[in-house]
Amino acid sequence: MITIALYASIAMVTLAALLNVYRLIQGPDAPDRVLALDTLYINAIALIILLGITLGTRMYLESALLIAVMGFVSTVATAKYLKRGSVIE
Amino acid sequence: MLDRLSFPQPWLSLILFLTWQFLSDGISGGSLVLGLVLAWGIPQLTQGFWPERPAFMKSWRMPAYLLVVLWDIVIASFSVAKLILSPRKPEPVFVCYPLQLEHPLAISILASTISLTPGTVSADISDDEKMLLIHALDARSDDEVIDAIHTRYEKPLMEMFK
Amino acid sequence: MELVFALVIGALTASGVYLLLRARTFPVVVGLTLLSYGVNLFLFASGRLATGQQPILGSSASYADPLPQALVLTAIVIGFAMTAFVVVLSLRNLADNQDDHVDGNRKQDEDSEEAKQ
Amino acid sequence: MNHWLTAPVLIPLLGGILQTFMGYAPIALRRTLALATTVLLVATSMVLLTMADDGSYRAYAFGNWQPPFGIVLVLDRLAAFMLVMTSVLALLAHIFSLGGADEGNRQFHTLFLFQLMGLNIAFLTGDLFNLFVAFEVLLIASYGLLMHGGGTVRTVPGLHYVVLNLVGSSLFLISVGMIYSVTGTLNMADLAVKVPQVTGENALLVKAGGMMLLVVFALKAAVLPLCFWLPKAYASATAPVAALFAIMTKVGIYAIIRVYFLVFGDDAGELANLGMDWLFPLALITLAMGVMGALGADNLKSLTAWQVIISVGTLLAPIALGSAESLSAALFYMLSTTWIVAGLFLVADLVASQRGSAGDRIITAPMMRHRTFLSVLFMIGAVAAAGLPPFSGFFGKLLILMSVEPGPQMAWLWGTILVGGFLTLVAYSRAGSIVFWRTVDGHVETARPLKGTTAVAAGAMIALTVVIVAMAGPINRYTEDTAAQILDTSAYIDILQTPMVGEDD
Amino acid sequence: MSPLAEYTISALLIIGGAFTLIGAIGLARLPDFFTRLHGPTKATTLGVGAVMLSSVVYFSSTGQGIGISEILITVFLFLTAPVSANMLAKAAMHIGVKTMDNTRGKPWDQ
Amino acid sequence: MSLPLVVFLPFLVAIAAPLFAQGGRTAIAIVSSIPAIIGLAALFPHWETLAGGGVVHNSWEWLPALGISFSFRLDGLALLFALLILIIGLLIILYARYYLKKGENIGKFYALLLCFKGSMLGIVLSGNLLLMMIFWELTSLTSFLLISFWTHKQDARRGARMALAVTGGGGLALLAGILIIGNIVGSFELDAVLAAGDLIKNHAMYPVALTLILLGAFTKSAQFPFHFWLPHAMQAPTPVSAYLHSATMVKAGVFLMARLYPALAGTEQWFYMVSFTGMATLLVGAYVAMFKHDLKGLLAHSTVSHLGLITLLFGMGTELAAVAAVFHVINHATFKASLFMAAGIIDHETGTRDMRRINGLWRYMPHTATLAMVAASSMAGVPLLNGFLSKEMFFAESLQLNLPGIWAWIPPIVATLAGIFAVAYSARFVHDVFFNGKPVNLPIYPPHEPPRYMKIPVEILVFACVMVGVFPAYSVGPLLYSASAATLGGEVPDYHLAVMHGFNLPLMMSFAAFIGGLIMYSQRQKFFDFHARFKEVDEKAVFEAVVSRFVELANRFTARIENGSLQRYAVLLVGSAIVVAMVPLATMGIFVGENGLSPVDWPTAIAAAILIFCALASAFLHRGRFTSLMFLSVVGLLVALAFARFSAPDLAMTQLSVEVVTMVLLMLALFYMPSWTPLETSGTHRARDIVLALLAGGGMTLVTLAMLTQPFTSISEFFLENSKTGGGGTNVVNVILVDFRGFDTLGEITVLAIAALGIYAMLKDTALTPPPGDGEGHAWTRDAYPLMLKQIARPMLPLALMISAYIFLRGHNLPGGGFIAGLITSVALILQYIASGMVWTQDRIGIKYHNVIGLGLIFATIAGAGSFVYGYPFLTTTFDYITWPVVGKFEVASALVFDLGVYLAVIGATLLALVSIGRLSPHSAIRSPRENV
Ligand code: NA
Ligand code: NA
Repeated sequence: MITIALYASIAMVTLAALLNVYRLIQGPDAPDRVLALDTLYINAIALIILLGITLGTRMYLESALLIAVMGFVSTVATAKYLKRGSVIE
Repeated sequence: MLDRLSFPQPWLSLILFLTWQFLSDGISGGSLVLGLVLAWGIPQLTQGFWPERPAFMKSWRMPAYLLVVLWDIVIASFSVAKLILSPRKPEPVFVCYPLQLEHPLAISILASTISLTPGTVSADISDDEKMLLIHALDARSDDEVIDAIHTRYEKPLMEMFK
Repeated sequence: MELVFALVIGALTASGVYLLLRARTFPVVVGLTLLSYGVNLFLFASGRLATGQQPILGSSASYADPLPQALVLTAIVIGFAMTAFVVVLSLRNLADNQDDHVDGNRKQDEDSEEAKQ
Repeated sequence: MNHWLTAPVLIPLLGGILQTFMGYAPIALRRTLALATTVLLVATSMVLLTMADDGSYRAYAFGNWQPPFGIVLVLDRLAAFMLVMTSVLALLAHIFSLGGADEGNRQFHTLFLFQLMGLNIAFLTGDLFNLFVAFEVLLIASYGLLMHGGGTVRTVPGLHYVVLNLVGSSLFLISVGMIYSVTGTLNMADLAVKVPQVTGENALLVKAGGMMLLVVFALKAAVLPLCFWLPKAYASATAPVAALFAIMTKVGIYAIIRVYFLVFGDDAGELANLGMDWLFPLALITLAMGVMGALGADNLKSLTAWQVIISVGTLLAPIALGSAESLSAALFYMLSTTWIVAGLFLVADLVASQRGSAGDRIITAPMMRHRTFLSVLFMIGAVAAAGLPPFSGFFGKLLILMSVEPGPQMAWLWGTILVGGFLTLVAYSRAGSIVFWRTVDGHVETARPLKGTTAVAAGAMIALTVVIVAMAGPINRYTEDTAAQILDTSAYIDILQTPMVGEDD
Repeated sequence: MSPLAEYTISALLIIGGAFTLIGAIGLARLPDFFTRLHGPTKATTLGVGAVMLSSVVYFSSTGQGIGISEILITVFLFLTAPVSANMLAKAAMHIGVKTMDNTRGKPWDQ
Repeated sequence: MSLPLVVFLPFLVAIAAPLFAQGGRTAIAIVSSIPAIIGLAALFPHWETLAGGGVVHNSWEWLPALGISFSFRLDGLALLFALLILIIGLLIILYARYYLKKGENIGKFYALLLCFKGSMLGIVLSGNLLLMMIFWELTSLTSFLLISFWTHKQDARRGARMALAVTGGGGLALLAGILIIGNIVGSFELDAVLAAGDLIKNHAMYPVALTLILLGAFTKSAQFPFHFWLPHAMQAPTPVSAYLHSATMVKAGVFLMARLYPALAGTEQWFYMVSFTGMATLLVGAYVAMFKHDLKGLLAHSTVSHLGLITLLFGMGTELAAVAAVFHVINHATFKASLFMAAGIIDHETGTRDMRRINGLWRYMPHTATLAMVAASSMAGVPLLNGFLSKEMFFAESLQLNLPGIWAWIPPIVATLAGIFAVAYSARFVHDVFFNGKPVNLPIYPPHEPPRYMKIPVEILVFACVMVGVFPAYSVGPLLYSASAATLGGEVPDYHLAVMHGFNLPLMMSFAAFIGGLIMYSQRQKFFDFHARFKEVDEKAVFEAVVSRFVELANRFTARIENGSLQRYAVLLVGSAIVVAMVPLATMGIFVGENGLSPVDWPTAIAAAILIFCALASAFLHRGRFTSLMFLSVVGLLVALAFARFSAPDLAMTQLSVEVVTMVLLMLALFYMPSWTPLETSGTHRARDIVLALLAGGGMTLVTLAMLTQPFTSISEFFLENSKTGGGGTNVVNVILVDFRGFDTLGEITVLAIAALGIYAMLKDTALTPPPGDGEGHAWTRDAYPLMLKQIARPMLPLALMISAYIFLRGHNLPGGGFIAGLITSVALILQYIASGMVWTQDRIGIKYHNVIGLGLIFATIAGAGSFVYGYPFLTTTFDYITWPVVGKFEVASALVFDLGVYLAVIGATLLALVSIGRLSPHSAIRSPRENV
């Protein structure tokens, strides 16, 4: 049962990623793209966790943690770039 | 000297210590010792980044607050999900929320809470930190939003940050 | 799966090369980054593809080739250093020439002259 | 295990680290320590040369891991030769820099020393991927050094240099990947064992990888059509940096000798003598291109920069032929041309400093100061570079000419080198007579004083060509032995049997 | 593994996947930036939370340790999502993205 | 060792001579005479050996690999030339003492003259062809410097460069010829070469070798059509003209022909090439000499003509002709040197060399006039003077050539014709200078006799002309014999040195030449008018124009190819890589190896599709830079996921962290840059780039496919087996990084450190003006440090440090390690910079990143060097398990110290780089109005 749920979950997250990419392409404004990217980061966390469950290993949890940290910093930096220009000033 | 050896941020130290125990593979002598070292060392290292001394917090109220928020998040998620999936067009509104909280950390916590809960996102905080701009996804009136936030979140927070 | 992986590397290389050949520093830097992604994946693939065989002893029955992984790690870090340098060099170029053309203050490159004809 | 082998790496590393810490120390202290480091390097490279001259291979296994598993440094005659060539050049360039070129920013000595570290690793390493790392170390340091000094002239050539080398690094990694994906190893000795056994489709993969690697080395060596980044970059670098860069193209050439003779040598089965048939004509065209550039150069530094390309062509042609004689000749010529070109860069800078606004451009200008001294240095350098007697360039070229077997290749090589030499002579005599002799009335405005350190360093650099002639016998004996050692790949392979410390042997 | 654990894990997986997907649908479908902002901030965050939780349960029940780092990730996400949203909203207001016609109130000048 | 002494002494004295320049012209002249005097003394004892047909050798090894030895060899021919060089050299030194004016750079002059003398002696005394070659080119170089002695004169510089180009270039041909000879003979030793005449002449390469060697000889000896450099070399001071360009250097080519006569002469090719060249030179030189108004120009062309005569004699190939040639070398040297010196005196005393102005000097300087007239007569071939004797031999030999039919007439007619011209120009020299009315507008008037001692060299030479002319057998006989013997390789034909050989055909030819010459001179105006119809060619201008044209062409060619376009260079680089890789790959085709393809799983495929799409999108939408960057971000994220998907957790983490730092970096840069890339590449070039990109991408796809489906074994088994037991860690990748291949890692952090330092240095004095707003014209917000961000970022720092510590400590056994930990810490600190600004953050960090970098490198190095203490190689790690109370059992590994170095270096380098860029921002110094800390 877990296997089926797992595949369903993976399928849904993958589909979500596709939708995010759609928004990334569509825009229309830069914040939309950043939002899409930010959401993609979160999807990636989910995917990594699901991968870990699929493989039965916890080796990838730290990768997920890192995506969370890095995705946040990346989004913040990008947002700051959009409104302020200089990210570090 | 005593200051240099103390725990400048006891709460932070506690959180770090507990986090370390979580991160380590089970609690052991090694993890306790190392956790203690880190719980002491990291606040020492980052002390400069916390300019103000810790505000007096009635922190025992925190868990209750968090539970409320957690519950609201779940509910919020369902309501947003419903809205997303329904063909109805949302009726969004920008709400200017007058803040009564003063402590910046408290304001930030409130703003975060608002973002995580039903149909609202904190979009901006005014320069004088007296006003919060909230974007509500689907709300009938401003006052409804303001009242809900004030009673459910701001009041408990004001209690905590006295 | 191998074909999918190969196509990914091909796409990264092609995009990287195309951008590398642009006339402005910024796309060139982006191109170099894409190229290095492709190259890193390629070097990684030289140890073959493995699923769930992370080279952490005791975590699985067999292990992926750890050596290319170590090499790629080195390559990533070096690539980062190089990218940082070239980004800054682009800034310096911009500062010195008031233009971000890769050949300095050239309002038009060799190609555009031909384009006009 | 002989710890001496690590000295050429660790000395500049520690020197560089020291400089990093001393960013704000007084300049005199920084200079003293930096110079001490280069002096120490010369001394150790001499020690290594005497060691290597017994003809054996010394392997140093980092971390005490048996090759091919760990990284090894390998000292042989070729490596020691490159080390000495580099350290002597570096010392003089370094002394020259103390005349003021090291001012401007505080990173000069750090970068200079790290550059030497990268070079020395490249010469000593016995591991293909570590060679990549060494390249990156020396490249990143060279990027920094290239950009050293004020003004805006260096930016665009620097950018070109960096971008092309980044692409080169990518190609290097692809090559390493291709070769590893078939052979499963990175150690050069092990590759020399494994590559000959590769057949069929796998051989094609290795061949493609090997050829791309050749492109990488050719880019570093500045072989046509990959040489155009060089002239402007070198001509715009500050003098001691340009002088040090004289060695940079030689790293590419060294790598070709090391990898292609060891791994893709005569015994490499389906992959024997990979790429050498491409290299020979390209080398000659490179030479011709260099001559063209030299003829058309409009300042002394450009002229010298094109001379670098001429030397590359002159060097690679005999290397591509691959006989013991031609290798030996190429090594002899390499020593000569590297030092001479470095000397010419320094002289060009001194000339520029004595001609006011005319700089080192080949134009009429008021008579420079210290004309006799500088013209003598230039003359010696030019004669040596053009390959006329009595200086070392002549002997190098002579050795190369004599090393070819009769046949069409001989005709091409002789024709190109001799005609090229003639046109180079025309270029130098034209440049020299205009710069030194064709003067107009007036006096040099804004001439900087000729500093003792720079004059001595440039003089010594140029004088090395005389030293080479005086010691031509022993040097040639050494290069002959080196060539023989390079061609005897079986001895190199034996380093795989090096006993580890603590092992019963 | 106990059936309860299996059910829990499966349910959490499905819920997680579904919310993630719904958040993405919102991002794709909603009419303006500010409405789209709500999708990821809530639905997706919860979705990932559920997936995390399923991982915790899974690894706890297979005896590979208590798997607390997932909790850390979730906490982290809940801590940062509002900030990201805030920053993006500010950026959007700065750029002056179009709001849907029936929006009441006005974004602030930046 | 007397021969090397003779050769090298001049060089040694040349170094010392300038020191005596302070002592005045006499002092330096005396010092400069020493080598010649000692040289003569050193050669004298060998005379007996040589007279007996012997040869003197002095040699030692130098460069055996090259076949070069310091081999010196003295025989009759060498002695003859050595004597000419030494004796005339001595006279020149004396003459130059008076010729050079005060204030001229006499030190340089004498030094160069001595260098030249040494080089010239080196040529004639070398016993090894390569050694001779060295001296040969040295004479070209010293001649170059002597011709351009007056560097301020443009004509001098140009003449010098032309001479260098012609003679130096010819030298290169000669070198090639000598190398071929050496190849044929197997030695460059002269003895061996001379003994191998038949071998050489029968060798297939003989024609090539001969051509090349003659090219060297002809250029040096100013043979037609290479003769043009010599008259322009007359820009040199007259002592130089007399010495180099009449008596010695130009004879080097002739000497070479004599020297190699046994080895090369006697073939048809030799005959035709040498004799016809000589004949042409003889005529051209003689004809032009007639019309030169410049005194030295006349002498120079006459020299060309006489060199042609000598060449023609060698070309004839008969033994007697060779003897005549050797004889004429002596005679020409004596009379021509004295004529040059006389011309120098006239120039010196009148201030001009223009014969149209110089007239009637007999009245002013009768002594000099007498000397010049005797020497000129010798040049014309007047009996009782030495020139007559060798010219008679020449006429005689011209009649002896066995040419078929009418061709047999050619040589004697040419010889007579040349004789006529010689008489005519000699007559002109005498009449036009010393008689022919009064001087016209002389710069120095009235002229005087020169200083007494200046005439002594002329007197000695003229005396020699007379002595040889009257008593040939006694004066020059033995020397000539010995030299001829040496030239011919021992066999000397019967010849008689007598003043008269009776009335024979050669005498008639002389007579005809004499009468013809005088008639010609008397009718000179007609010839001048005739000659004036032709435009005079200034070879120097032509040479200059050719060189300039060449330079210009080279310049344009180079500029076209090396056009400073990075796009072109990159196309060349990428194209080269594609071409060389395609050649082997083309034969491989689409190749799937033994392992075949594994099944596709759809989530991975979709992720891959997204990756591919985003990569292509970032390329094709690259003009919108920010959008391109977003797509790049997705690519980076998905590459990290790919690493995770295919069993590389460490790589996934590294890639993620690096990607984010790179993004921040790119946005820092993009701030200053235009946000939009203009379209400026033409369609064809874009098409070219797309084709290249597709080829590169397609090639990589094929290679990857082939690679992934082939089975292989690698050395990695060793790492897996020894990681735990030998390296003390279960994360094999980490153990490779800090242990098995720790040296790579050391290099890698060094790269990082250098990059950061380089960036710091590069930006130190860079000033950039940031745009006032974004690309769409929105002014930047005032709010630099938003409250929420600030409040949340601060607690994240300790949290991130904790995570770093966690990732760092577990790295040896689980995914993680120093790099990743370092990057996490860096990113956490970068977040502080973003949230709270440079000033605020820097205040609180309070460490210099330089020192962090240095510390990191030191830690890594010390961790590596620790093993020295135990005698183990650098970077040998050690680990142990320790048990402490409470803590329990834990592992201590030296690799951890190394990893700590990595950690610090990464932090220091990353932050130094980013902060250096951040510092460019104008806001970084000013606190934002909304900032309230
Ligand atoms: Na986020
Ligand atoms: Na006259």
